[in-house]
Amino acid sequence: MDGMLELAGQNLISPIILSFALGLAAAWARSDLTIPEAVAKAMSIYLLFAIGFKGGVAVSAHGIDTRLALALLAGVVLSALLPLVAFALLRAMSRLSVLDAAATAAHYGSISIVTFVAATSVLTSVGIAAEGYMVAVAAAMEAPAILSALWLAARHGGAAGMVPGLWREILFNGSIVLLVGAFLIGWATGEPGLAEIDSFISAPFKGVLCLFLLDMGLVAGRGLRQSGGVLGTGLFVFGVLMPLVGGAAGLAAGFALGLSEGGVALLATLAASASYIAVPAAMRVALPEANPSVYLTLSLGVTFPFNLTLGIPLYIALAGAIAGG
Amino acid sequence: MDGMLELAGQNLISPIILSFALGLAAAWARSDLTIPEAVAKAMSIYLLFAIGFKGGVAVSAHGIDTRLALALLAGVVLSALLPLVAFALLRAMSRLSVLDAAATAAHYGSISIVTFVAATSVLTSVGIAAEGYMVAVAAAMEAPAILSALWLAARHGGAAGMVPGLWREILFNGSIVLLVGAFLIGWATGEPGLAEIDSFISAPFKGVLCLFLLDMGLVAGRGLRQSGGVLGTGLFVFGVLMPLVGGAAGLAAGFALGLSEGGVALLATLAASASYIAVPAAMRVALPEANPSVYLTLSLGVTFPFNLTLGIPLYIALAGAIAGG
Amino acid sequence: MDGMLELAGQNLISPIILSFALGLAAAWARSDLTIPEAVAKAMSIYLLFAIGFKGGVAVSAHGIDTRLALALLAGVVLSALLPLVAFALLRAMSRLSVLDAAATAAHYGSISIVTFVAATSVLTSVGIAAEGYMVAVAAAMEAPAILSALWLAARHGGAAGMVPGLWREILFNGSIVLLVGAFLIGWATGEPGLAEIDSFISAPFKGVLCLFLLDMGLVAGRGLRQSGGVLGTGLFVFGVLMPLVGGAAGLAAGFALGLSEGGVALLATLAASASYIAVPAAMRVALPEANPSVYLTLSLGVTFPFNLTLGIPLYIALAGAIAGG
Amino acid sequence: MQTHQAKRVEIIIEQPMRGRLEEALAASGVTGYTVLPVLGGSGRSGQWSREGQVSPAGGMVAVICILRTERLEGLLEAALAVLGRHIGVVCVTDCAVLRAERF
Amino acid sequence: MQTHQAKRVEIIIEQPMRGRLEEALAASGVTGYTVLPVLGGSGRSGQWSREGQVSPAGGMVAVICILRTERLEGLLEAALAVLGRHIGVVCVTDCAVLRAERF
Amino acid sequence: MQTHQAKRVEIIIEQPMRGRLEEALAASGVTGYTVLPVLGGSGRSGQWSREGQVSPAGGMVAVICILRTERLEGLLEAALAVLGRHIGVVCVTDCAVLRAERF
Ligand SMILES: Nc1ncnc2c1ncn2[C@@H]1O[C@H](COP(=O)(O)O)[C@@H](O)[C@H]1O
Ligand SMILES: Nc1ncnc2c1ncn2[C@@H]1O[C@H](COP(=O)(O)O)[C@@H](O)[C@H]1O
Ligand SMILES: Nc1ncnc2c1ncn2[C@@H]1O[C@H](COP(=O)(O)O)[C@@H](O)[C@H]1O
Ligand code: NA
Ligand code: NA
Ligand code: NA
Repeated sequence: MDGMLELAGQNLISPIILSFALGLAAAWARSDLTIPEAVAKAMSIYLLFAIGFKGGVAVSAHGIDTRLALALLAGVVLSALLPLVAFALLRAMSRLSVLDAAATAAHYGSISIVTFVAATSVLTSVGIAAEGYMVAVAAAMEAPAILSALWLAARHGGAAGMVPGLWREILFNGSIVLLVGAFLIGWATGEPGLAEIDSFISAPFKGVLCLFLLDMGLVAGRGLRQSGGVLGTGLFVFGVLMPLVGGAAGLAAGFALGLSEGGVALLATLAASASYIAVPAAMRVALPEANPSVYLTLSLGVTFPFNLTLGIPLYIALAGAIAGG
Repeated sequence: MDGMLELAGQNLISPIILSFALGLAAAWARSDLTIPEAVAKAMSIYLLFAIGFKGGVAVSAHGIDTRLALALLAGVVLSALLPLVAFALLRAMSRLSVLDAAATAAHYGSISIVTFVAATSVLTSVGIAAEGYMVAVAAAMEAPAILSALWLAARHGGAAGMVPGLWREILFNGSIVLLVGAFLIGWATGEPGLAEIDSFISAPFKGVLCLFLLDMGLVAGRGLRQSGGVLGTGLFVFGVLMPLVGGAAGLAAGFALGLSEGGVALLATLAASASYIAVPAAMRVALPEANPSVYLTLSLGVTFPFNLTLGIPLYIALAGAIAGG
Repeated sequence: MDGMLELAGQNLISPIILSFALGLAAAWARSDLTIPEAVAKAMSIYLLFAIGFKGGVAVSAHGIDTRLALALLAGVVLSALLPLVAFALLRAMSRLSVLDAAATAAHYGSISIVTFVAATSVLTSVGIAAEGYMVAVAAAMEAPAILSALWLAARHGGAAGMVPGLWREILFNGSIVLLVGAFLIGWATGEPGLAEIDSFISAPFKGVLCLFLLDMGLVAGRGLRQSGGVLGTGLFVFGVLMPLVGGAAGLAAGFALGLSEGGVALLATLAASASYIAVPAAMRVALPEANPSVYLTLSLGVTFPFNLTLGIPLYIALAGAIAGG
Repeated sequence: MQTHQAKRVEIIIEQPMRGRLEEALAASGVTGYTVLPVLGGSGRSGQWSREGQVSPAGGMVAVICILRTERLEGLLEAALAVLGRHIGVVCVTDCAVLRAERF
Repeated sequence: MQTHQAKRVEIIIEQPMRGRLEEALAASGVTGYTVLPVLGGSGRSGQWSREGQVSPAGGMVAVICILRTERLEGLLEAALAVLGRHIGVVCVTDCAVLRAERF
Repeated sequence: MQTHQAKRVEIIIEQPMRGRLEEALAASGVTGYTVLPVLGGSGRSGQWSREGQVSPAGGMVAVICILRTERLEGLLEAALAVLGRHIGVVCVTDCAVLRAERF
């Protein structure tokens, strides 16, 4: 636990966290600081490409071990089951309608790739290695949660069934395609490929992450301000409790699979994180009556900062305790 | 030829080509992956600036040899004459109207700077040097083809003459100005200038090229899907045949001029490549009735991928055979 | 003076200045070369973040000396008083109305961060160190000039008083928040923080500055063309004279405070520079009848190029003469 | 100058629904439409802005369709079928067009 | 298809004044509006373009507000109070809307 | 509130023709216009989108011009002269403006 406190402390004064805090503070002070939409998208494309590529190169270097398929399966199962837990908690802890609860639950089963990236970056800086294929697990965890949430909504009489065309949209959404594509390119080209573009995808990586987190702080801060009233105490507590539940499930699954210390920490992070890009878009199509400010504020304004600051060091410390040397 | 096959094979699994393939695949799967217009433009500005600057620095280092003027002249002549060949082939091989054939021919006389950049990057990675002033030749080859095509259109009764103001637009179009301007800056500042900004224009170059090619794959793939019907077999064959014709002309001219192995390969690449930025815009102004989906699909969807994958290694191998040590 | 001439000469053929010249030339030739708005903003965000961060790291390394508070105070006083001088000169030298003169005066009291960045970059390349907290001084100098100008306008019966909400807008405008925020982050994380993101904020810095200056050349050149008639000789002379006045005041203040040679040069540069981002926006809100093409053309089209080419080497040479070893 | 009466329909719709609307418009037989970007806005579901956003959720686009009056009914039905329970606005204006053969 | 008469107001206003206009609109009781980006334009104060610009000064946005006719007067007063001495354009068109309960 | 009858003209034109249209508008004596970006669209010449595009070809812009009724004819002639054989749409709507002295 000492290590964890130190890691958390170190983490809190890293440029990455402080950039996010700057964004929050600027939004809170109603500064007109903004990052153009095209630039935010460019940074997200860069991060997805780089993290996917590096994962693929790692796989090409170390080979895939037999756990890849199991890890993918575990990711899919976590993504599909966590919404059920989230839904039950939400119905118990808040007065959200069935639709709002189902839509929110989908976010918590799915994942936030930038949380994953931040965890990777902390692992790298403390020198803990992880399986390269965890980015493939991340991609596999994006979609199943959506299906569970739609099932929940339908079961509780909340909404019509599946919207035509939605499946293709979810499976081939931009971030999955880019992440998986870059992973495959990294795998195919291996170390020689990495050598060609390393100075693009490695050297500026953390700096881009800083500016991206600045942007996320701005967006989260504005969201919190504009829809401050939307979250009662129950929801707020859920936003901190649910990542702990998900993180515990991820830890257990990673440990059961025999992943490395880093791999366990990453699976916990994925399970603990909540989507704020792909799932919101899917919910606008499939459950349009669900209130977006509930799930966006919760995911981006509460759970994301929690994971970024306290969650990640905690998952890493716990992974070390249960799976570490 | 063995060397060529190896080079082609190596080329095919480079991150650059695979990024383009990822873009094509994503478009084909109707993924919503997109690169914002502003970001695509930023990458193109970066690539033009970097390639122009590096060419200028090379000239400042090695001096201009007497062949510079001849190479520029050869470029202009190739650009002006290749549209006549292309037009004749198009009229023979397809049922394109005079206007469509003339507009398409303009693209094949002119050049694609990203094809040039990709060839440069392959040359660098196999360690073959080329004349720095080839970027100036590239710039000189952008415009003459347009004049030839307008003359073809007018001669065959297809269109009114020159549109007022078009010449200034073509000669001072953004990519020419940026390429030539960066070339002159590189020339003026030389190695010390390069030292100041090398970590900006060299280190990330290949990585940016990957993302730019991802974007081109997306755009080309969407173009192919949306106007799939437009290309019959004849046009498709033309899209592969014409670069070979142009490439052969470029090889011959480069050899006759006594360019270096790399220079011959680059001149062949330029002659083989087809414009997809400057010429389409000029054609919309001057020959508005010509169907843009014909020339864009052909240039970006057929000829560009052909050059990128097979053409460039072929031109390099042939340049080595005729001009190599 | 010899050293100054050499520095000025060297400066004039640096990629940075030549990029600006390329932008001017492209605009003058009515090229369609443009940098998308989102990309220009991204580069400005990058430069502010990098310069702020590096300043903060420098402070964390060398400690704050007792002069920090005095330097901030001097900056505020310069920013507040220089508009009075500028206003008097403008009324004497041109036929600007009270409102136009007051609005223009505000720009000259405030600062241009890119001029500051360019000066920093010249200092670095000639190996002269400066106080890291000068970026904080830069931030402190943005706003006071606006208050003085509004006071001038009100005093001369030109306009209604303060617009509600304007103060918050000025104090928390995006560039101040980002510059100060990055400064604080750099201060808090120090050298270890810098090590994490150095390859992002240092290596590509000068190259980004080149492209940003290319953009500024384009914007300035278009501004000069579109409102060429607006500046008579009197205004033009003011645009060159006022930076010399401001620069002299900055030199004197810096010397009186006992700043280092580099610090004196930077304070002179700040005092000599004229805002073209934050102040124009504030003037559109507070003094809407003032003609923006006057102050923008003057600040961006005359004073900025003057400072970039001749002013900065001059201020550095003079700082060396009065404060140098 | 020869002009012809026509209708201008403006549909403000959520970005994730844009593709579905475009398909429905094509199916309803309109000959053309144009999509404009939107920076932000406000409505009963709150205020929003695209600044810094990565997700298509929480963004809208404006689709403008100029068409012959006799095609209006078909378009409105198609639009309403897509809008369904979704947020969004449909607004129809009388207008006159040049080059009526294009519509 | 059931449509209702309404008004479409388009306000082209300087970007630095956008926040003030949005506040005034909200205060005047309109239920919604949409903000479109503007690339450039021309007027008595000259020609301008957003290309390459960093400062919000010298940029404009177009705010579109569709509302019931009885609310028009209030909105116009609010808009005019913000526009004041500032440059900008206000243009009102008759229109018909679907789903009138949303306005 | 005092309003005045005017015309709102919306011209959707290819980006490479934008400069020529702006010059023609200025020459025809209009006092102002505003250019909006366009994301994509569809017409007889197919579907298009600006996403990821570098070339100005295959892009359009929307030019909005609000003007006094008596100037309409001049503007339409100028616009048509530029449009010529080019693709594009011209649509005219009646409107009312505030601050009529500005037009
Ligand atoms: N009356 C209106 N006029 C213009 N745009 C509107 C209007 N009402 C809603 N919108 C747009 O539609 C979005 C969703 O509206 P709502 O369903 O009311 O939340 C808003 O954020 C606006 O962008
Ligand atoms: N008649 C008009 N039609 C459309 N937009 C206009 C008109 N007049 C002015 N504008 C817009 O408002 C801005 C300022 O106009 P002005 O106050 O005349 O300089 C112009 O640059 C245009 O973007
Ligand atoms: N009826 C229409 N309504 C709105 N925009 C249109 C219409 N027809 C064409 N356009 C726009 O003009 C472009 C060219 O149209 P077209 O000449 O029919 O191919 C289209 O891609 C649309 O952006
Ligand atoms: Na999760
Ligand atoms: Na060619
Ligand atoms: Na100053």
